[in-house]
Amino acid sequence: MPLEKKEFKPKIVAFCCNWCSYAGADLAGSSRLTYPADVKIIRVPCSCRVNPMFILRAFEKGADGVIMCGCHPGDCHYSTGNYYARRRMTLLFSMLDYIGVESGRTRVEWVSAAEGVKFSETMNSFVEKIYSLGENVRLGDLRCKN
Amino acid sequence: MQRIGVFVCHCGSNIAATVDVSKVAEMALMEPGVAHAEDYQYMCSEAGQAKIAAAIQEKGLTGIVVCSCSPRMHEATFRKAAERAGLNPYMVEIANIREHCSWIHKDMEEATKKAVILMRAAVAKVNLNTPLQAGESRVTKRALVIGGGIAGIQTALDIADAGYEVDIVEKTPSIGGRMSQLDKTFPTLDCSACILTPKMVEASAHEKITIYTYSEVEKVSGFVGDFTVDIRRKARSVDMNKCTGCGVCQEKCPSKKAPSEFNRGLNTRSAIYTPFAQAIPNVPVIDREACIKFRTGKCGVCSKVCQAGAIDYEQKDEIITEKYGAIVVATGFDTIKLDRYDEYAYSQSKDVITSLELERVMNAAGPTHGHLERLSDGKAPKEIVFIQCVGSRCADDRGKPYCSKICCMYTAKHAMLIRDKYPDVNVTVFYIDVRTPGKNFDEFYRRAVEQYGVNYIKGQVGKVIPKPDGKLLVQGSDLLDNRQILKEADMVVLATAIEPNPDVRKIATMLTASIDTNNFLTEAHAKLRPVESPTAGIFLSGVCQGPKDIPETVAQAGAAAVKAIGLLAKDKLMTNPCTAHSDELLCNGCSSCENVCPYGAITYEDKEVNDHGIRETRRIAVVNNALCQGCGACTVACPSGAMDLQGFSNRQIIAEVDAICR
Amino acid sequence: MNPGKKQAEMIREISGVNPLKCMKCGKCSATCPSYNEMDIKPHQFVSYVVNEDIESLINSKSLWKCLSCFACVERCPRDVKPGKLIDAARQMVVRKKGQDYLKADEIPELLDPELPQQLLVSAFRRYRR
Amino acid sequence: MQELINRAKELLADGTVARVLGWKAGDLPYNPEPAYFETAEALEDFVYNGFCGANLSKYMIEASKMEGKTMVCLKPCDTYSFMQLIKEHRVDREKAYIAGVGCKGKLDIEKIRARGIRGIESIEGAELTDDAETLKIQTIYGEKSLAYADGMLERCHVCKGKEHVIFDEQIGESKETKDAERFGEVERIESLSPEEKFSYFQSELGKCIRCNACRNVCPACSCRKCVFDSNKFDSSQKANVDSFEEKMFHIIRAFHVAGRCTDCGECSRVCPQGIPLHLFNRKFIKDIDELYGEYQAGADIDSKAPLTDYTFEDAEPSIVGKRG
Repeated sequence: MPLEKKEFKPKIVAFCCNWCSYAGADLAGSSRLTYPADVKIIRVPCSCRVNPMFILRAFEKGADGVIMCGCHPGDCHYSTGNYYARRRMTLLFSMLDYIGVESGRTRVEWVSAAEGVKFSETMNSFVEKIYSLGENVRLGDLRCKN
Repeated sequence: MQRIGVFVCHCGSNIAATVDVSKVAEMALMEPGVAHAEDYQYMCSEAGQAKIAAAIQEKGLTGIVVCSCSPRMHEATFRKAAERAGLNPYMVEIANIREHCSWIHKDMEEATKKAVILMRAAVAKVNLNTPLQAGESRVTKRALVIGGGIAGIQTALDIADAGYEVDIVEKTPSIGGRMSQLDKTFPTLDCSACILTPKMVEASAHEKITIYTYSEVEKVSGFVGDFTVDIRRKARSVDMNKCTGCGVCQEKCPSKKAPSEFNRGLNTRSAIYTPFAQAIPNVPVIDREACIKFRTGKCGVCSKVCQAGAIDYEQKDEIITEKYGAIVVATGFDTIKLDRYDEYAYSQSKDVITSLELERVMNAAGPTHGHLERLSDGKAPKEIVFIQCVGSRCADDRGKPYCSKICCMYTAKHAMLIRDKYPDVNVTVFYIDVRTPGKNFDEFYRRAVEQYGVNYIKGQVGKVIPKPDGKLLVQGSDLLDNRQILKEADMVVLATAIEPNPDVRKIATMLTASIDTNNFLTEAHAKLRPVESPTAGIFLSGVCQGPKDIPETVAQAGAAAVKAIGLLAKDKLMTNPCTAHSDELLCNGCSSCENVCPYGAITYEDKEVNDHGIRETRRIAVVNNALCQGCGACTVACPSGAMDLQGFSNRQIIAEVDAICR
Repeated sequence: MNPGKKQAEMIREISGVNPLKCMKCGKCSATCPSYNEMDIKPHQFVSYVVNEDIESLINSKSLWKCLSCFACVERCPRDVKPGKLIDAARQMVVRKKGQDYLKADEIPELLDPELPQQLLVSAFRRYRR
Repeated sequence: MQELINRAKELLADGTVARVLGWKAGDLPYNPEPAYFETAEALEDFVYNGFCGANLSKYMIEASKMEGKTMVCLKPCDTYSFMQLIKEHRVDREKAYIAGVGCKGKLDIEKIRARGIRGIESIEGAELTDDAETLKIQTIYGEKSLAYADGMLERCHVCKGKEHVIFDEQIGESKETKDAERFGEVERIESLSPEEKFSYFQSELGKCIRCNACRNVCPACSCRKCVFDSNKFDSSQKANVDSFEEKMFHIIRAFHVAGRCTDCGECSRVCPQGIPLHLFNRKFIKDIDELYGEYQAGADIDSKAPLTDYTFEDAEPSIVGKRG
């Protein structure tokens, strides 16, 4: 029997802040704006709740891409949360890039509650990017000793 | 170990058409901790809720997962249902398999797979949920209304009539807003001032209403029920208590060259001024930039002529701090700037004006004392062209993508009024669509055409060319006749798009109220909560939420007032128990969390702890649960993981991540 | 695929314009200096593309009456740019005749010093892809 | 060194301090270790030479809880760590008598060994007072010599400067040792292709045995309980359960100290596997400097740490990958 080539179905985790991006995702839903089912959303109160450990944990457990969405800078429900998140994620992503993880696997996008279209477009383009990058093997096998 | 019940909703066919709901329920039974799973047509219905209650009681469930629509929709419903059945409401988690799944995926197998994963994540989370108790916070029985236009006035009156104190903060020297600038109103052609002024007087005379004009909101802190607001009362340079409003100062003021804001810069006013005759309060303001005394130190005429001795050049801005339970935003609108619409020659010809400017031209108190005349040479126009949708419905960045909603009707009004008063003037309206949804609106527009002979042409104007003889050449198209039109006009009126008052951005940021890409404030729900901001305790009144006419504004103002009253009527509010807390055995006392808390909710205490037998006094972070809003910024700033957020704990989120990546 | 559909798609591709964005306001026709010479008016270009009747467009007088002044492109409130549509149709005809556009490198030697700069720019506008 | 011992004896004698925190000679000429000295007699074992690389500031967390003051010997770079610990309320300034000791660069025994110098019996020229530019090393194979600079720790080649940012008194002279670019190595790695970067870190981190030496020595890693030891994140496992662990550990460790790390270089000095762990921290420092303005942790007491601060115009995370 020929070996069946397993179709690549990426695992993509999306952290969405409750006030803007989660609502934006809801709006995308009620507007029937489709995006691939590979994306699974985790609701957090604010983008500043997203600990870099969550993102690394996702990669550790086999995620192929992690995206974080929050309110637009200046519009944070908690005034300043996304400003902190922005710095944290910039540094984290830069570190991942530094150790050779493709920067396309991580993304931050600001999506307001009114931007259902943007949410769906963002997810479509992110998923497309992950498909083009393929399976995330690097983060899994750093310790494969030669 | 938890005993978890999983309830999968069909939502009629909304979910069931794309997600195999019974499969989701079946898979749920294989998850750790799940003791019960079922699916039902409408979980949010009374019968659905009864099923949840029955399962909680019969199976002794300690937590439940409802796979249904967005938690933003029914989380509260299911929490209440659980609570009635004796379960702590925070032992409920929602798996959003409608908005995030069935509505966006078409393939049943794929959608079902995803729904199962979302269910698993929710089950994994609920396994780690702990019962939480909501605290209580008090409600300050006073409301703040930002903006003193018709929306703000109406909201304030309604709240005050219900017996609560209301403060209005208005940026300009008088309340009245845009409506005070209008001449007549559609569709009944009432005189705007005649219906607005009594409301202004009523507001100023109301014992429960305090009006701060020439004032701005400077700082907002706190939260629903307990906002603290700093209001800057700008220096008026006139003592409000002494001024009698006689107006002599304005007459004698030698500096009369400042453009009149009220008349849209079409004429000038004195440096000491009240914006218009019916201004409330009837106390003038010195425009320090225009005032000779302030510019050169010499003059002081107003002080000399003021018999009441009310002029006070030394007056300084004053900050008032007041507490409020509710805040209503009623900041209104302005017309967009036309500097990027060169083709309409607005900046080249004085005879190309906006509709709001036409209101002033037609008004007896306006720059032409109500005579319809060309602003360039004062001649009576014979041919007037109205251009619709200037800057509205624009896909490019010059204008606004939305319909400004009021232009079709006010243009019909203008056209009708002109034809009525000056039957020899020809009026042509270039339109794209005439939009008249509203009571008596289409009838009104038809009257303009049928009774008053206004010439409506379907087609946009491409260009307005000022001619050397002072006339304006209007180049438009008639799409129905399929011809290009070249028309000479004496006056062109632009139905300029409206946009939210630019200050609203600053205010929204202070209030942490969300705002959309067009700077309109976002409502909590587009259909079901149209006058509330998603930020608790903030309500929306008038055009700050979206374009609307006067009757709609007044209706919304009343609705916002009712929502505010509903809040103020409560003595206490339940606070969100999903707040941060620090594990005192792990806390380093490093202050990282304190530095990122937007609410100042974290303080440090020297506390004696018993760390596995070691007793010592440590500097430990303490969270004030009434102030904490649960954003979680501190939890990430904390290097040791001592700070965690109830309801969204590190372990809960990690459990969700693990479930999704499994 | 019927030829009209294919052509319409080509026009959309060459012009980069989505004709469905049109709200039929007519500002393009209002603004067009060659309006009277045209048999198909600028605002109608859009519906010809939408209706996939490219043959009529290609055979119209308008195709060669358009000055490529781009007033309609500049002023279109919906970013539909009828001028680009007609330009694309013209491109199709030109390409069909086997007269593909010039390479930039070939231009200098073809230049006549007397040639007005504006003509050159206008030609570029017209014939660039 | 004698000056330092004399001063320590004085301070102990007049009761200013209850103990001295310094280094005592180890069993080999190049492995002095941190030690407390409570009497004049005990100070006989006190050493301060080129091998005293250990940053003693972290010990002050515990010393702050002891009775009386502690005289602590801090090299210029160590004072940054101490200042940072004050900022984080981890040490008590009042409990410390800071002897700002001079420094002419600290030595790295691994570098000396890498020169093929083995079987070391004694080393001359490592004393602070020695003017010699060369180390004379007696080995069982005979005398060897090595330029001082060639035996120096990497961190000393990129020294932050020989100024103590906090001290009660300064003892001993310092000598400038900076002769390399601080971010040179980081830049080199940044310029690699993703594959090269990855294989570089794969081979380096592949050596990690998760001994936690880096964590234990790090003054910024001073949490009462490390997240990797608590159950707060379901991340507590010392042994590497899966291959991802080490990488996650080092990234998280670097992230947790980002904006707080003074770049003291202790992590790399103590790593038994010779992993250049400072390259993680220094990458964060470089990014912070470039994106949010130059920031040196521990340089002062009031500035806001980069990760608990923001500006409205901060770069978007998408800048990663766009930068050259």
